[in-house]
Amino acid sequence: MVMVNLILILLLGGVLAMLSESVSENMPRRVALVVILVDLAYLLSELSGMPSLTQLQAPVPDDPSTWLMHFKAQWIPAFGISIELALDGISLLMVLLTLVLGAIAVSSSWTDIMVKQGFFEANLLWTLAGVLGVFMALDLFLFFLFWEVMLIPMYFMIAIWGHENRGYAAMKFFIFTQASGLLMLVATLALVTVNHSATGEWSFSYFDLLNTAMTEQTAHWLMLGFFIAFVVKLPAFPFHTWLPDAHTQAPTAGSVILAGILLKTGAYGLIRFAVPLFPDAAMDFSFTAMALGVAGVVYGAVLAFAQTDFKRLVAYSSVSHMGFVLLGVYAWNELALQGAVMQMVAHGFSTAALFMIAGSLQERLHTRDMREMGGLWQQMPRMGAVAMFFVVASLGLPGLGNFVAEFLVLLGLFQVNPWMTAVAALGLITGAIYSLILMQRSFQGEPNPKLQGHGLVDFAGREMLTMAVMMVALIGLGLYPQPVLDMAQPVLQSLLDMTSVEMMP
Amino acid sequence: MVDMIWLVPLIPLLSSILLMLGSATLPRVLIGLLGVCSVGAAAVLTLLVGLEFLANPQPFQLTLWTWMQVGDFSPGIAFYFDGLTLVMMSVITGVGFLIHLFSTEFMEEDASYARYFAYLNMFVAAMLMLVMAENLLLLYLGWEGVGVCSYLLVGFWYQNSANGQAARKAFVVTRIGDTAMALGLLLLFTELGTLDIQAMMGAADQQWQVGDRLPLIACLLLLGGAVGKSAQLPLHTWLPDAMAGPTPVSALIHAATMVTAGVYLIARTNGLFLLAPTAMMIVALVGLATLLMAAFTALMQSDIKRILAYSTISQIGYMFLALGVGAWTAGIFHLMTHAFFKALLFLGSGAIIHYLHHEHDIFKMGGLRSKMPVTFWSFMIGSAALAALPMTSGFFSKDQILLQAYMLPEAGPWLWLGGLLGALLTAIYSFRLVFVVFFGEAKTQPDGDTGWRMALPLVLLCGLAMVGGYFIIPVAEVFPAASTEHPAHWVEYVSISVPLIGLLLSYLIFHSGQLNVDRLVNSSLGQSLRRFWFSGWGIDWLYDRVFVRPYYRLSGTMLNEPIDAIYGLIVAINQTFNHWLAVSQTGRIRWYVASMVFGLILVLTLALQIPAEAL
Amino acid sequence: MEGLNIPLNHILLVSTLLFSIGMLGLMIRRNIIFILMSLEVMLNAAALAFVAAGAHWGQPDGQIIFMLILTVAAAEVAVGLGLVLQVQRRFKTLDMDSADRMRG
Amino acid sequence: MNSSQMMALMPMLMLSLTAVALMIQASIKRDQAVAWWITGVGFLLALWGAGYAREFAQPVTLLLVVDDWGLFFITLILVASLVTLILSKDTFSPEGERKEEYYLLLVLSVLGAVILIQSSHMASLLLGMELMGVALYGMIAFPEKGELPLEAAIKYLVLSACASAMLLFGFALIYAATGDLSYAGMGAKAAAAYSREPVVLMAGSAMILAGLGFKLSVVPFHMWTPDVYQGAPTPVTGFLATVSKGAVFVALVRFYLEGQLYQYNSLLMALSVVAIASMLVGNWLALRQENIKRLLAYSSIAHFGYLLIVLIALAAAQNPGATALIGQAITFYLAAYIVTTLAAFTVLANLAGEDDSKSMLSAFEGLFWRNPLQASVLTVAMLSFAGIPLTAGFIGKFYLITLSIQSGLWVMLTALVLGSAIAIYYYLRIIFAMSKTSATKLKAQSAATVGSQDIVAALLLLLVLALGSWPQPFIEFAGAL
Repeated sequence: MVMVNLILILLLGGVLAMLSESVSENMPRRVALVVILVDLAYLLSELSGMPSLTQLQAPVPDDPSTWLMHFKAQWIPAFGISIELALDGISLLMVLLTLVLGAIAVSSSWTDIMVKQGFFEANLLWTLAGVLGVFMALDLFLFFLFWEVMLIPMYFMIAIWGHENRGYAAMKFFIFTQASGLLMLVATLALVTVNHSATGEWSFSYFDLLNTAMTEQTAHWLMLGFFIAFVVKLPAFPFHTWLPDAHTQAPTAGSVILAGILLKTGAYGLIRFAVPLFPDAAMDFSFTAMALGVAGVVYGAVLAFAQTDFKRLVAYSSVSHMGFVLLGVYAWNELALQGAVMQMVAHGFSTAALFMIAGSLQERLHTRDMREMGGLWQQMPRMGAVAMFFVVASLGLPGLGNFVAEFLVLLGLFQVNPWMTAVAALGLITGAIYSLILMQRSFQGEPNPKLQGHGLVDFAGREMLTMAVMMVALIGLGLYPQPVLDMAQPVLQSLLDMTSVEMMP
Repeated sequence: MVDMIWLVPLIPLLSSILLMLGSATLPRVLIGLLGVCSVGAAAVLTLLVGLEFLANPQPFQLTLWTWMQVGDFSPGIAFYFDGLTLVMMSVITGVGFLIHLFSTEFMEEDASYARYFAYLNMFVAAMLMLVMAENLLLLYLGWEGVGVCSYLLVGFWYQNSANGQAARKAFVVTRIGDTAMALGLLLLFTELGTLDIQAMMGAADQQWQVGDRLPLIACLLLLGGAVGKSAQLPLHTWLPDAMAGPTPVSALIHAATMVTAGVYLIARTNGLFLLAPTAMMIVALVGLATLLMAAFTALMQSDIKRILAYSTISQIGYMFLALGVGAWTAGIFHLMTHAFFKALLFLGSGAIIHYLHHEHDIFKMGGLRSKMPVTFWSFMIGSAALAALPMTSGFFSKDQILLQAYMLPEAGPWLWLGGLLGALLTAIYSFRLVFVVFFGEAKTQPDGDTGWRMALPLVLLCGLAMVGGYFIIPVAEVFPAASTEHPAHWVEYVSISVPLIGLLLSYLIFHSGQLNVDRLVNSSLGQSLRRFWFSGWGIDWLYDRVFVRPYYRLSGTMLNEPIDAIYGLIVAINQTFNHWLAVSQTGRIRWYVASMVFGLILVLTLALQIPAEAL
Repeated sequence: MEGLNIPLNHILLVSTLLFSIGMLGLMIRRNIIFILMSLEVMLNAAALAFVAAGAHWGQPDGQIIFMLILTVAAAEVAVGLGLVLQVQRRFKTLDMDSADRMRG
Repeated sequence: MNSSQMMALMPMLMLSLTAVALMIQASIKRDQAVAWWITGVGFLLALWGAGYAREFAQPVTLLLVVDDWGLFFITLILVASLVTLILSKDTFSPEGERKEEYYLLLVLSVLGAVILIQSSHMASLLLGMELMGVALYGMIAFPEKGELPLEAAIKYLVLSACASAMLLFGFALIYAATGDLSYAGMGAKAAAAYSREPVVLMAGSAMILAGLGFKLSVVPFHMWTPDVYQGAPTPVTGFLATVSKGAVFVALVRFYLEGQLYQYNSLLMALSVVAIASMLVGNWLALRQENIKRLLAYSSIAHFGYLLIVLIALAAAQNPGATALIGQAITFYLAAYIVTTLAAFTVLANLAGEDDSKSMLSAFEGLFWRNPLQASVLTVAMLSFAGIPLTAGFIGKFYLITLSIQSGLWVMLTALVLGSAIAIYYYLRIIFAMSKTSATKLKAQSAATVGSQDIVAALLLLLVLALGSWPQPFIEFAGAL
């Protein structure tokens, strides 16, 4: 029930935020922030009653009772569909990330939403609710539902409050994810049908479907359905082209949520569903998947370098970073998987922060074009320093979270395929190139004469506080990632055990 | 006391953070104090720890916490302390302290005083992490940390995009090496199951035979990192450009400490390199090639800092040569002495630049001997040590390297000869600098000579550059024992005399003018050689054509997302269908009826596909 | 019915022919009156087929349906002619090709 | 015919009575409001009748069959007719006093639909369809102003009559082959007829499919759809899209099932081609359509293409479980489609009325800020059409996909997925237009009072959402039919 409440709080909070607009223009954002914090506090208070999180019991994938939390209620018994939510280490991590970044997202759009604030914050909260659902749903029908429904408020956020080219971007985003979602729906239903014809029972429960027996060919096709849906969201090369547009056009909070959280649903889906449901097929496919990952790493980095739009550059860097996640997942060993999970968390913070900086610049300069910037450090040293921090984080400076993630991925990948690792490592170099050019074009270099005397306002209290949270998080992840690793470890271990048992001849 | 070594990097780090947070509010005096004293405190701590260690030279390690644990992979935030560490720490904190002190005066008028010291302190902290790391991953942390600090400091005056360009070049070029090194780490962990340096070398010893393929690959990957950081061929191009940073930065990072990290890395993992003789030979050859290339180039430069930069590249080449021939101790010894005299030279040049209104061209200086006596003597001593004139610190270290190189079977004498040629060139270009800048007629007027905060470090470094050669570094336990054989005496005499010949030549050419080389220089061959050497053997040009521009072009042409074209095509196809179908909706009944008739025929045709057996 | 034993298929063929003629008329005629006439031909083709089939099976059903079709055709034409009046009044023409305001 | 059979025909009786009452009323005093009320009461009575008749479910003579399934659809179309009635009030009251014939036509058309739904014989099918159709011509052409309704009516009349002729001719051929006019009789004798006269039988079936396909507007019999949708008064369009199409589809299913047409591979092939063409062509046509009424016309083409999958799946259904699923699928999809379409046309009727320019996409810009309720209803309707979860349309699509998978109809499935993917674009365009903020300057509508239409819209909205988010009761209900 806790999990249902978590989602309900956000849903109702959204309604409340919308209504609160009638109280005052600025009310909705406060309401939204409070709602998210309440949700977070509620989750933490419920967790505090649990056995120490660092000694999580290894959840047996097909035995819900071993999970941290489990909730099941009948919904559409005719098809064996139930409201089944469950929480294990990885979902918990993702849920925490979602809530923290959600609060940050609210803060990031504190001042730049001018119209319909109530509806905006409502959409934001509903998106978060959908994402929480995705991370917790273990009924495949319910999962699909959340998967699709979270897009609608996100769509509105881009379409209504986005920048100049928002219509195109929102449409592209929605069509890409919906069309690929259709494939997942087909694959889900096919899987259920296979299970139905084998057992005579309809069931959408993850736990029932895990050990569905099917022919190699069937498994391959179904796996592909899931895979495509997830890598479109991830996004992986060559399905990434919606991302630069969506990220660039979304309002700051939208970009933060997109990059910080929504992309992770794709990675989560791969770890939770695409591989465990079809272990053999996934392993057969791993080379292709990893090749796509490597291609994404390099391709994203090369394209990021060419961009003149601040947000677009960051968006392409996401493509590059998420390539590492794909690599980590399909290397499918503990090191690489831990790396992938780390990357999900660390990238969430580093990219969210960069998008916030982009948003702040847009708010101040009314442009994202870096050719119009230059030498901003002079007028806004604090923002410059903060930007520098996140830039070096994103290029993988050891001591910060992203490094731990990328290194673990590479380490795990090396054991599987050294040559691919070598190519992926190019991402470290190309990553440095685009990251630094970002700093150079915006904050360093000759100050743009047009901006002189504009009275640009440096980061102040609220912004610095938000940034500080993320900085501390990244440093913590970089120097002592163990809590995160420990949370994910039992889950990953049991997934690995399960797939290795199944893969035995 | 030894348990406190974690404080050594922590103090500068904290100071750095404090400076960043308080950059806008702290008074300048406090900023300077904080910056200098933190390093000073680190130096004192190092001294205390060092004394204790010397009394009881037992290597020890200290684990603060486990960095991350994933399966068998559990690198710690852990320090390892032995003689080598001590030497490095002493150099870093000692020289670092002097340079910080120097900086308080050098940077006095800069608006971003606090930012400068914050970066500089952070650098010291990162460098300390590098040398104190117990495992390669932590070493990598320090390694990248110093890289970032170097980037920040080279591009310190960010308003000039040339500086930013230089800073990015420094970072990216070294990052190429770092990536190789990272791959080396992956290989080592995958094969040996640990990144703890000592344990790893032990495991390597057991698992691998001398001459195996895997240690060779691993060593070459590590070497990749080392040549990047230490500005050796082929990744040296960043260092001359990195002179864009403030001069004390060049002294600290690009002469005394960071650039020698590659030397440290190879020395630290000597157990691995010993398993791969081919790699050792490559190290030696890289060193030799670099030292000659850089020496020739230094001879042609006119920018005082570029001369010193190439000279640094060249000197590190010597260190690599030493490592390659197995003269571990000599290599590290040269590292230390080089830190002294090169820091001295850089700080001296800093003083000149500071008081000469940021003039860099040596041919616009001249006659500074009387105007800036402290600086002059610093340069005299520094150059003497650089040229390895007898009894200076450089003499002892370089001499050892050359002699041990000579002892190497087969290739030894050739390496020695190459090293000698380098020594000759070194003497020529270092005294060329002295003669041109300090003798002859005065072309510009300095604002005065150094204040005490500049003078004190110079004087102290002068002393170190003179007597550093008599230090005994406590690294006997770290490295395998060197052979005690000595080459024939004539070899030694030749080695000693070559720098003197160089000095003489330099005097004749650049001071007394008795040896006129104009004709030689102005001949067409001389001209093209000159240009070739001046450009650093055209390597920058080559890289620009082969890597930089193609990358720009590649990313430029892909700017508009080639992949999106595929999706664009899908959209276009759908639009085409839409268009033609919409056109078909003519609005006329007759046409609609025709469509129905067509449909009827279609349906009839399909429905009448009756299987033959039914007919 | 002796002596008048025409095979069913022949009548079906004739009615198919009639049907096709009606359809052809629909396709080539532009005047609404002729279009309605063509429709009538088509409906009657079907009616003919019913009658013939009824006769073939010896059932009254075919003829009943024939009656129904007559009624239906009458109703269609009645409404159709009503619309024709309107068409003439508002469009000032009976050419149906001119009624193409809606398209695309 | 005994009294129990009479009771079974209660909805029909009620509607007939209403028609009579309307005529009597017209002869006494012509009054639109009264006619409106009479019609409303008539529909309600018929609704009651539909419930009442459940207890007397049985075949009534050869012509009609009264069963739960049919009664459910009767209920559904009566609801749709009620909505149409409510929407018609505003549409036709400006037409002046003497317009109560419209209500008579409406009642007759509904009566036709009811007969159609319950038909089990060629004759009743013909009567039902013609009654419904001829009344519809009148309804379409009803407005006196403007040329579009007239044009639409004449087009519909000519083409519909042509389709009826095809249908009749098809039946004649089948009758010639089998000698029976009731569906069941045809089915029983078809096997023998097939071995004797396969060409005649198949040609007949194909022509029937073509004739019914016209009413369902599947490709290539679809061309009339956009013109009629656009030209007809909006409530009538809604009526046409829901009642007419729904009733015809039910009749098609009955005929198809009883006649056991699913046994013939060549027919299935024809159906498949038509279905695939409809899914793709319909969506392509809608892609860049600017007029929302036309857009909905095209989208309905695609939706009936989807629905045809069910008929094809029937051939592959091997066990009773699968057949039951197919029954549910038809019921659910059709119900979802009808409800969603009603919701969409309710909004259209409210906002666009009979002004053609107001049904252009551009007229809907910024609707969210001007009229949030109507915009929400339209949004949900579009999402439901697009098959987004939590809406009725999603469950419908869920059924179709499951069926395709179960029956191994991979080609159909591919077309379904492709079509749905294309469709997202144009449904989303409408939503995007409504969310445009640049149009917020437009004055908020002075609809301070909540009209009956708002209530209808809100109820339909809830229904769409309820069917989508809590489908279990309905699934059970549909399963029991």
